[in-house]
Amino acid sequence: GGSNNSSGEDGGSGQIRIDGSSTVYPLSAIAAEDFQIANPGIQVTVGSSGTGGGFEKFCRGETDANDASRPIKDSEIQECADNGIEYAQLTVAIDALTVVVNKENDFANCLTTDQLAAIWGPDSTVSNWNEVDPSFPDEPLPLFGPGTDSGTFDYFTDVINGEEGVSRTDFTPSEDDNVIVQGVAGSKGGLGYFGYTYFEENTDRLKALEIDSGAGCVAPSADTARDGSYTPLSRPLFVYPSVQSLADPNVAEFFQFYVDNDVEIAKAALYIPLSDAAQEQLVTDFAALLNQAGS
Amino acid sequence: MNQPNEITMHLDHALSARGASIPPETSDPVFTLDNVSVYYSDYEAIRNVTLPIGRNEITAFIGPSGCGKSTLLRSFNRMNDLIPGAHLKGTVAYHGTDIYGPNVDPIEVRRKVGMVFQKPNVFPKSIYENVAYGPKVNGTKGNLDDLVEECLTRAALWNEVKDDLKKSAYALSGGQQQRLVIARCIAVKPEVILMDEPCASLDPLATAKIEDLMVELASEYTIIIVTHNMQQAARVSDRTAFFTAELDENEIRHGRLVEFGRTRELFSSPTDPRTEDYISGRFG
Amino acid sequence: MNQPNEITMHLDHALSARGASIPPETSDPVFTLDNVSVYYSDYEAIRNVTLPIGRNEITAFIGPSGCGKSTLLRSFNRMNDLIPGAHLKGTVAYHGTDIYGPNVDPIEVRRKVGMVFQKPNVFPKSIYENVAYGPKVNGTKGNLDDLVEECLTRAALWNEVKDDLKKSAYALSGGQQQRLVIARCIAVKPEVILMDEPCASLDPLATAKIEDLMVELASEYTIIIVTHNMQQAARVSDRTAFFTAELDENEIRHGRLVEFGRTRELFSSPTDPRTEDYISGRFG
Amino acid sequence: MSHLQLTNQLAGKGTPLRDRIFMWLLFLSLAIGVFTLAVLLTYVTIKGWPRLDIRLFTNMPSVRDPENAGAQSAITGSIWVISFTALVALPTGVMAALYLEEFARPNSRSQRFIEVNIQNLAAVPSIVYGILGLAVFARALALGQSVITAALTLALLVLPVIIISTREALRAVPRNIRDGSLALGATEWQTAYRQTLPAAIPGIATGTILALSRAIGEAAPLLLLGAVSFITFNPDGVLSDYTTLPIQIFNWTKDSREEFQVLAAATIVVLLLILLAMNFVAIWIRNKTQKRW
Amino acid sequence: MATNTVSETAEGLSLRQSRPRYGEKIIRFILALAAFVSIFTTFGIVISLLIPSIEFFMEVPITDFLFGTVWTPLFKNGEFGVIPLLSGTIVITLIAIAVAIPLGLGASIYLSEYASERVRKVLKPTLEVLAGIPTVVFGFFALEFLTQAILIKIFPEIEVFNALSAGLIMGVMIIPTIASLSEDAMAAVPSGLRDGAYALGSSKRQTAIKVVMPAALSGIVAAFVLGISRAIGETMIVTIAAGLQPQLSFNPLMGMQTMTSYIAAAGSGDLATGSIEYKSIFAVGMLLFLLTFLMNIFSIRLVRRFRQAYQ
Ligand SMILES: Nc1ncnc2c1ncn2[C@@H]1O[C@H](COP(=O)(O)OP(=O)(O)OP(=O)(O)O)[C@@H](O)[C@H]1O
Ligand SMILES: Nc1ncnc2c1ncn2[C@@H]1O[C@H](COP(=O)(O)OP(=O)(O)OP(=O)(O)O)[C@@H](O)[C@H]1O
Ligand SMILES: [Mg+2]
Ligand SMILES: [Mg+2]
Repeated sequence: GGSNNSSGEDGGSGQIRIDGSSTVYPLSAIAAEDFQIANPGIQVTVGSSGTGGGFEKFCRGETDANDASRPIKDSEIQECADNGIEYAQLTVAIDALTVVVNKENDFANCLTTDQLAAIWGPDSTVSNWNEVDPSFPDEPLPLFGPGTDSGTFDYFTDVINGEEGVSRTDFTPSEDDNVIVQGVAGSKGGLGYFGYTYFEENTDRLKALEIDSGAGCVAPSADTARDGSYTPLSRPLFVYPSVQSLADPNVAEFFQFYVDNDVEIAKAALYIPLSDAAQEQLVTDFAALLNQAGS
Repeated sequence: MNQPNEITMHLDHALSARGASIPPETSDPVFTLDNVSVYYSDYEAIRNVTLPIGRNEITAFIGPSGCGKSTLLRSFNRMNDLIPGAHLKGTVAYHGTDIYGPNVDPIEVRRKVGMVFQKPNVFPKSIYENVAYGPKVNGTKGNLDDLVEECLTRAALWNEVKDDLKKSAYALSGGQQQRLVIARCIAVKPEVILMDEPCASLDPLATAKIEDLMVELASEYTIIIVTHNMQQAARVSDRTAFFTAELDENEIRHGRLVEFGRTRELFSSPTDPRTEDYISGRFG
Repeated sequence: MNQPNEITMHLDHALSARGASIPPETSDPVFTLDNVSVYYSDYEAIRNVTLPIGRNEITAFIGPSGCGKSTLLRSFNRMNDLIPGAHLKGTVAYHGTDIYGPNVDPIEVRRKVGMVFQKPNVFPKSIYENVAYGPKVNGTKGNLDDLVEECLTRAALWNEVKDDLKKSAYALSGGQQQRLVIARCIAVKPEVILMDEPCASLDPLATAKIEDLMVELASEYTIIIVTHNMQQAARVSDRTAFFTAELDENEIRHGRLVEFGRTRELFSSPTDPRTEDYISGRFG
Repeated sequence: MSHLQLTNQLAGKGTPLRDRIFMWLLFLSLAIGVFTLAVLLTYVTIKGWPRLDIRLFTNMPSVRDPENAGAQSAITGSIWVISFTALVALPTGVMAALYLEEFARPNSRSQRFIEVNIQNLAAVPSIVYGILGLAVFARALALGQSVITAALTLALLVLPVIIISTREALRAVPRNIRDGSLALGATEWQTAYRQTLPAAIPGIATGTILALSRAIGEAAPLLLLGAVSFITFNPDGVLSDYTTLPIQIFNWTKDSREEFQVLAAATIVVLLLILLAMNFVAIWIRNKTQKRW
Repeated sequence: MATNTVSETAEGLSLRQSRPRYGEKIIRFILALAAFVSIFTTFGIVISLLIPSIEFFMEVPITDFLFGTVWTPLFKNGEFGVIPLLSGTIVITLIAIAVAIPLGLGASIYLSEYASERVRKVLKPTLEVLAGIPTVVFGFFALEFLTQAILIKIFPEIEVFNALSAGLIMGVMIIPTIASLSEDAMAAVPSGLRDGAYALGSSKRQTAIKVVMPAALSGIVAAFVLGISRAIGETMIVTIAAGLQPQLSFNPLMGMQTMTSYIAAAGSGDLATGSIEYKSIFAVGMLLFLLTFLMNIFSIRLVRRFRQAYQ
């Protein structure tokens, strides 16, 4: 039983279910963790099935909110509408997709988006660094990327290859970012991409490449991501709470907590926190949403 | 080669004292077998046996290994029903009722016709529980102490175990276990007791005790005993049936009843040469 | 109760024709047992046996179940070594050499002293492979056809199987399997053959064949046979050893050698009352 | 024949080198397995050592604070799931075994069919049970990703093993005990219930414990049932959300932070200790009740 | 005569059931029901695999599935050739059985023919513990220890996620299965055969190799088959240690995806139900089920033949 059951009860022993993007998972998990310390009676479950998989459950009313690393798609909007699920989009943090190579890789520092597209394109057969740029040494180029079910994959393929889900297929995909860390750290010529947070945790093993999208090389960082200069690979992260669920005081209380502590949560999750203005906007938006749910 | 006198003289001293008082023909049979054949699936283990079992007599089945003695014995209480594929032709009449007839419940048959096996199969329970088991499963309620004492006494075991009825039956010696099995069997108040080589795993002393017990019990029960030991048959039984296994026209071995009669006569003047060969030890 | 004459007369007709030619004392023993006791861990299964085994004679071991006949037999070729915890005291001298001495390889002993078991333990291979197995593991190279034929002929099996040597040995009858095992045993050219109740699972006809074969083989081999069947011992053996199991001062059962002598004498005039009781069928 | 000559005849060649090498090779095969086990235990213990303390049991999982995260919800989740697995699988398995061993006509077609079917189920990959559980329990019966879904799925998974080992235990009860009971006029059920079953209990217990110890370490089917979640509470009912030890371990191994790898190793040690304890109990029962028949 | 008839009737009547035993019938029915749970389970498995599989094959021709060499179901315009998953499964299984068959057989011969009762009493349960280690733990060990502490030193070019480490560890995991089943088969060889061989002057090695092993052969082969089907069905070790890259390659130093790890990865990613990608899980599951089913039928046959030899 998901929100449909829990929204019926008004007691303090409710159950809150969140699922969705594994990228946003740490944010919601930390929110859940902190919230439950203050409210031990309330059970919050946070899954990480991927943005698409999460929306699938969300729109069937099985979960109270969905974590998303991309905006909701038309097909999903339709699905939710069919089931009468209303929702709102909350931006909770910023992520910068980071292209990483092995720490020992001393020849590559910056790649252009064209070079990335050449490597990752659907027809690509690039398997050696010297095919990317003749000045690079003869070094095999094993590729690692997030699971094809993840929002990160959708986003990267969209901005680099021009269409979502279009990519070469012969890389090692994983839902599990640690796979990518291990993979790239384990082979000298390895290359992969994932959220900025995972890179920050593994700066001893990995090196981040600067990205040149036509305006010169830009390194990923909090500032370049917030100010939009790290383009096209920075993106906002969302949570979609269901309006029906917010009628449950427990759910409402949880999201109030989430929103109020958002900056701190994003920092703890090693994401780039919202700017002050954006944070104020979030609080305002959420207050409006609660009004809507309460009426 | 044929020296019947020697054989006679040899077994004579073992022959049971009861022998003399047995009438030549069975007059009041408890069981009457008529043309009984027992099959294991297609294999006919024993063929066309016709035989009466006299009330309060001890009947011994002897014969070489594999001639179907156990098979026939187990058909008296429908224990063969439990062997998949086993079935029977002919009639086994118990006081005139065919026990394989319709409306006959094998479980009722087994309550009337008890059985003692070659290896003393005591239950892994206390001595008391072993004896009380039969009455309990047969629905007897209430205190069974008296019954247990009575049965153990009849089985000549009471004095040896009365101080420790709670002891595991496994702690008894082989001979004691076999007497316990007999006590357990009596406790359901059967009319007939079947015994399949009850002394085969016992030493001479224990054997002697069981033999005495059998003769004792014969005053109240009808007993059928299978034995390999001809001296034992001679010592305890009133009548003896001798079986062998023979090849038939299709070269398949079947058990056959060769000779049946008063033990005294069968051992002293066998009418069939095969009986004579067997009891003089020329085969088996 | 003591009627030795009857017993004598009874067994007389079974006694082997060879009996008369056997010297009263074993003069040229193949084996000499001196004070042999065999233990299973702490349990002394058989105690203080002293016994000679005459060359080209058939020696029978008889006695009630559990008296240690098999145990003793297996100590002639160190088969007991394979049972964990089994060990032996005393000396088993083979032509004067203690086979349990240092530097003695049990595998070599077993090549000299073959063994035939109660259940015919043919290998799940062809008839040919069964006979050829022994020579092969003993390192014989080259064509074994002649040897196989010779051994099967000696074991009186050749005529029955010569057309189908490739057939699985499992397809043979029990009696044929037992003869095959004997052929397999001869193929390693042993000096002594041990047989542990070789006819126990056979029918009278097959038993007769094996008995004839034993007598036949005794001209070349020394044979020790364990049997439950006193008539068999009487029919085939030259000397007989009678064992029983008795309680000692600590109430523990041990096998003991009661009497040993020429079969003819042991059966006709046993010196020990226990022997007499046993062969007259008063127990066992 | 001289004494010396004969000694030589019997002396043979000593154990040939070939035979000794053969034996050592055999021993080595066994040793490699045992050695790997030892290395594995040592490795996870050393790796998990810094986190092998009471916090593992008292604290909940944490994303924020791997230094203090614990596995309490996974431990209680495993206990909940395995208890209900046992509650479902044990009686069903024992009853099925009793039927096949004591009541069904031996070698009848239906019995053979069920038998082959059970043997097959025992060899079906556990992930396929996940598919079954997802389709039947989670979706069709709408039990969702709850303790009871997991327990029912795992119960079906271990059922063949329990049935097979129970049948073996029943078969080990000598035929003559049954015969003795039936010959006294007991019915089949009385015989099964009062004689066979009690005598087989140690064997049944051993088999069941080993089967459950398999279930407690099982992760693959639970992956499909959606057990991989961040859960910081203990289950409070059969419809509650849950996580289990192997799933929590799997979850942590996916996290790139080294602290979580250490935590995973520490949790593995806990899981292995539970398993060793279960195995030990099973072996103890087995050895203690060596049959005397 | 008259009294006789009366007594006959009385005795005859008493052989009827003294009281009806409905309880027995009900109990028997309940027990039978429990036994039928296994049938329902099989039925449930087949149905839950078959229906989505049929839907899958209505969109993807079965020949494309069975003979296609590219497996990219999660990409746009994905392809559904199962050969890469099969090859991954085969490579890893081959590595596993190359470890498990010789070692398992060796261990079983040692246990049944050489080990003393005391040694066996210690070693056999130890080996059983090995069989009871959760596969998550084996996966962790393969990835963290075997690959990164050992294999990478021997094969510097090895990928972090590779078939070799998963296969080797899986082999170790299967040793107990093969050892204990083969040992059962050898222990079931009547001891008379051993005695016969020893009595002819065979050494232990000769007895074990020439008599015991051939006699137990079909049981041993059945153990192998069961070991192989366990390798094919193993999920967590490959999911954790072998990577998730479906590629048609026989280089064990590369990462591979097996049928099971595809199901686990795709299934836990919670694909949209009803999508073709989602249905592909069931098609792969069906194939996996059929493979292990056929192997198991084969092994049951072998065991039955073996039992018949010695009933
Ligand atoms: N359950 C069974 N299934 C098939 N055949 C059987 C079965 N029990 C016995 N037989 C066969 O039936 C025949 C008679 O067996 P039975 O046990 O009645 O002989 P027996 O005279 O009691 O022999 P023994 O003296 O060895 O106990 C034998 O050939 C035996 O192989
Ligand atoms: N492997 C063993 N371990 C322990 N005790 C044994 C073993 N084999 C036999 N015994 C015991 O040693 C004693 C003698 O046994 P053995 O088999 O030698 O007797 P037997 O005279 O051959 O009997 P049978 O006529 O029944 O074959 C018996 O008490 C038996 O229980
Ligand atoms: Mg019998
Ligand atoms: Mg013996």
